[in-house]
Amino acid sequence: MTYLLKKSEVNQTLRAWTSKAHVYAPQKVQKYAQFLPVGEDFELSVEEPHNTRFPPKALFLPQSETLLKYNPQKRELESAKTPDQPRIIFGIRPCDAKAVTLLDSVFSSEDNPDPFWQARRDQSVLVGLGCDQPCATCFCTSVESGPFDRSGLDAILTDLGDTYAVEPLTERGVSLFENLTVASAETTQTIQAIQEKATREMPIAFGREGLKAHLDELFENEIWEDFAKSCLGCGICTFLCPTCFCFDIVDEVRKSTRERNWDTCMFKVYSIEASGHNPRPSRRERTRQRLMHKYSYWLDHTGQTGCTGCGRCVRYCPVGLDIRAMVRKSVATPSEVPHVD
Amino acid sequence: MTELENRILAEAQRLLSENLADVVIAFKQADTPLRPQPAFFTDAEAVNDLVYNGLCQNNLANYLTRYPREKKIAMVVRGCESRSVNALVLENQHPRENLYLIGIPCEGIVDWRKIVEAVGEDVLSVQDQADIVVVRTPKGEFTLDRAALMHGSCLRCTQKNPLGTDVTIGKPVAEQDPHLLRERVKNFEALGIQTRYEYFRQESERCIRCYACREACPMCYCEECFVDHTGPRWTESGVTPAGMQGWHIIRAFHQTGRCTSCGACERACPMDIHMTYLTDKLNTDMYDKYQFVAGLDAKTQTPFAAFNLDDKNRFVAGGTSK
Amino acid sequence: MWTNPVNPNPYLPTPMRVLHAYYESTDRSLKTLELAFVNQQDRVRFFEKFNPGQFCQLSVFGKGESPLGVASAAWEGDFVRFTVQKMGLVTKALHQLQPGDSLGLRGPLGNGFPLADWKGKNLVIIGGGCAFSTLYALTKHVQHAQNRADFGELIVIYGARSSGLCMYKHDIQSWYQRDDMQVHQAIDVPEEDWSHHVGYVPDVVKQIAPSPVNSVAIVCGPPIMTKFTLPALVGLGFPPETIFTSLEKRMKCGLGKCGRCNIGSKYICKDGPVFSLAELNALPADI
Amino acid sequence: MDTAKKIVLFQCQWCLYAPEDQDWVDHHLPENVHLTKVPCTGRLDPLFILNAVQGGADGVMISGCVPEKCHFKEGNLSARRQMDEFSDFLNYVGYDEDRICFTWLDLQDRGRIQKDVAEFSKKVEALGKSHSLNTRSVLPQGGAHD
Repeated sequence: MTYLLKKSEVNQTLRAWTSKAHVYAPQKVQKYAQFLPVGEDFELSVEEPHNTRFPPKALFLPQSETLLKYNPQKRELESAKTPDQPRIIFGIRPCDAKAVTLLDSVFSSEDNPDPFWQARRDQSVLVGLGCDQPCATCFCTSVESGPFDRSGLDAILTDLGDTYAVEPLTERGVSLFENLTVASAETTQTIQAIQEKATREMPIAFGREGLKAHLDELFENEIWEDFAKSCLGCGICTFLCPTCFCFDIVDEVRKSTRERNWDTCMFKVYSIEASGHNPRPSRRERTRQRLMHKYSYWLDHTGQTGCTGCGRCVRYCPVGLDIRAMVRKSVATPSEVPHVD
Repeated sequence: MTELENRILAEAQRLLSENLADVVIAFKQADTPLRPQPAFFTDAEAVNDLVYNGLCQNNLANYLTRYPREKKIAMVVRGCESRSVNALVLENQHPRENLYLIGIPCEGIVDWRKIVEAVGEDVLSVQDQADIVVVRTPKGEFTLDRAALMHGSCLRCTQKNPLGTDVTIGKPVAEQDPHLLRERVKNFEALGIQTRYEYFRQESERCIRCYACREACPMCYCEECFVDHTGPRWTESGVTPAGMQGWHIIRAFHQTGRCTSCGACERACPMDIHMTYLTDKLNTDMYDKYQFVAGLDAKTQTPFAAFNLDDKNRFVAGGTSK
Repeated sequence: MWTNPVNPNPYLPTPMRVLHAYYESTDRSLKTLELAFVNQQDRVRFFEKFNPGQFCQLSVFGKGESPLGVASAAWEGDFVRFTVQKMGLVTKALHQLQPGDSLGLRGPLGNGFPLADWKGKNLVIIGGGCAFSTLYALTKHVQHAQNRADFGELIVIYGARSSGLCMYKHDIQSWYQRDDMQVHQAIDVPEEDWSHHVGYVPDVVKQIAPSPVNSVAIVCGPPIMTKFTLPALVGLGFPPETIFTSLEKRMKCGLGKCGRCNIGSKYICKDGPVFSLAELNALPADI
Repeated sequence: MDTAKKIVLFQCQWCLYAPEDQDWVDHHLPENVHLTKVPCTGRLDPLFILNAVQGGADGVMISGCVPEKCHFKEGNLSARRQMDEFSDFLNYVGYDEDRICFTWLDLQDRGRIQKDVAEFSKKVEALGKSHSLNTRSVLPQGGAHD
């Protein structure tokens, strides 16, 4: 069933939800949009044809998070509380929602689930907003996703001008959108046409056929040197990435807490060992690690590419390094398969 | 290819083919239209990729410290870059005799964010012409006024013409009023201490600690940055107010007498954090107190490397400041 | 509105207390800590999962955590032994601990040695430096009367830079009296009163030339030693599937989440730290 | 106690010539003054000052030797340049520079440290609690130490 939600009523709907859950929606910070809690006074910012600059993975894996506290009175460590508030995340783009499902394979793994991630996941309803006008830096269709990918979403919206078409996808999604007008069969067809057109018209950035095997063979190739030459070694691409999940654990003595902070394989200190040995001593190895992790190692773990094509790393790289072009150049580089002895 | 690009290209080819340089650091067109990429040409044949336009936003001097001292490096430098090179040579990062500077009088860097603000994020191509910038987007073509697109640092630039180059390509451009930097600082100081703190708090709050500002800065070449030091840990590592404010204060302060106001830090920042207003203050102070401007030559020591018995003295009885 | 079952926090260390703390080397760079569990249920949980070759994250609050291989076998008692080399912030703090002091432990982590697969095989245990600690745990495990019959011959080759850096001296000295095993100790340069081998471990291995027939070789040591010992074993005829080594990497979570110890599709903390040479050969050279 | 303004005193270990002055600083400082001894003012890193300020110091006092009497010859002179600029800079981002006080002590300044601390305390008292840059929670009583 598809429903219709007038854009003029969106704010009111979000505000009404705040009585039963924390509601997050993209709002303007300076000149960009970021997911922020919806309060009395807020302005929705979904006008740009793409996602927020700061990735919504932070709603599930905050950049800094307390894992445990040291209780000086009892002289022992106590676990930090897992969040227990229901949440509704409105306006998340399909690439970011899909990224969350990819991260589930890391943080909701059966052997060792992460309680903080798990608690946030279990209590969040994701209302996605499909992309009828994907941007030039987007490439979701090239990585097994699409502008209307439903992965991880409880409902998906399609922009119809002054109205959103609402397609609830799960029970939780259904429960959010009650008492709405049902879309006519004709409208439903229009919606489908919009979705198909957006998907169809997105150019394919690179072919994935045999990509993993090819990349694995290129491990020692000099292309990495080439990519790394201009790379600054900053953390923009990985911190803005919706699927990058590496973190560091540090003790904050003054706060008596042990915290985890996002970390990135692009930093030299990330992999340096106590002995001083660094398995990834230069930008060459670090750039390779980032790309290989996404396009090769993830496939071994989940069978899926660890990239959802959101394009943030492309848009914000200060030296214009484009991961799509990196993949394309890799594909164009013949691999000299090393002899196995 | 513009005439300027042709002349740079010819010079680069000459340097490589005559073995006068091991590498020529310049720009090439990147895969995204808004940001040409730093390029490292080692082969006269490959130089055809070279581009030069207002969108070349990186400070190429940043790459100098990646090469061993004996490498002969040729580099395209604008005013601020030539100052950075001087500052690096002064700090013994590369011998001047192993450098060949191809100077280009700079018309100012076009801030890609301002283009995005004007036409939206989807940009297909950009053409930087004398006074206008023509941007092609899926929505159509836009002609923008170049002056309105200049990056903030360039608006306050005091050194558009490169210094101490081996060759200069292009006509010298008129320098601007050198007091623009001071004016900005004085205006900010006039705001009152509460307002100043509030501004600083809001700016640093957006920091995601990606350290792009550090990595983009030619003067941030320390083997180990103070934020990465573990024994002792100097700042909180997380995105906490203490960590973020501490980072921005100390990062800027470490540039005292070294910063050449190129603005590369600000252009690299993914969260649009204003940072040059901090270094501008330090630069202004260095000039006002010690008549020092970083990078004008490769000989004059920075103020912090020296001292004088007649320095301003606030160490007085009873703790009276100033 | 929606409720969730709260999982236990896997980042929370279990409280431990130092039973014994003593220097292992004459230069005081190596210190052995024997730790007891504060809570009985933690002890039970630990030994249910423990297997030689596994490691733990020891934590000193305010300093952080450090991954260390377990140096004791389960039968030795209700304690866990670690030998700590003073390197960074955490290990320095660990060195300062005195009997009675408290600290935290997370573990056992990682896969440990595939003992079940090694049943009936001869074991060639080759260690160097402080990395010998997990091999010590393995040797202790095999030596126990209940386990000894599960394996064939037992050869231990242990090298250290100098006699002062040899660990577990008294115990290893007593191994020479055992008739169910062979011990070979080596130091890098000659010393007075040293009656065992002199030379680097790979050379000693070549000299001893253990037979690859129905054998597995287990190598743990500094990277440079491992690098030359593995080909030496291959040269002696050991197939890559029968050579095992334990990898070290910078680790944080120990649970395969923080991403740090990633090599190719493996996480050293979760899929390792013990790998066969055959497995290593399949991994990218990112070590 | 809560209302007393927190002052961090960085003292060059050579600047107090009279043993009774050093004894006073070591044992009889007012409770709201926290002492950190440094081998020379030249050892002061801006990070020391910043950590004090972030930790909630309402005032920072630096006491050192007068020019040409530095134990390490010139440490105090290079410190003067750096610290002067750093306090200007802190003022620029929003920490009142009146909260940073420098005092240079000479051989004949017997007993002056007490007076200076008292005067500065009074001044900080008048300025009130400092909120800017105070971002680091203070150590809980009995909490873990570095």
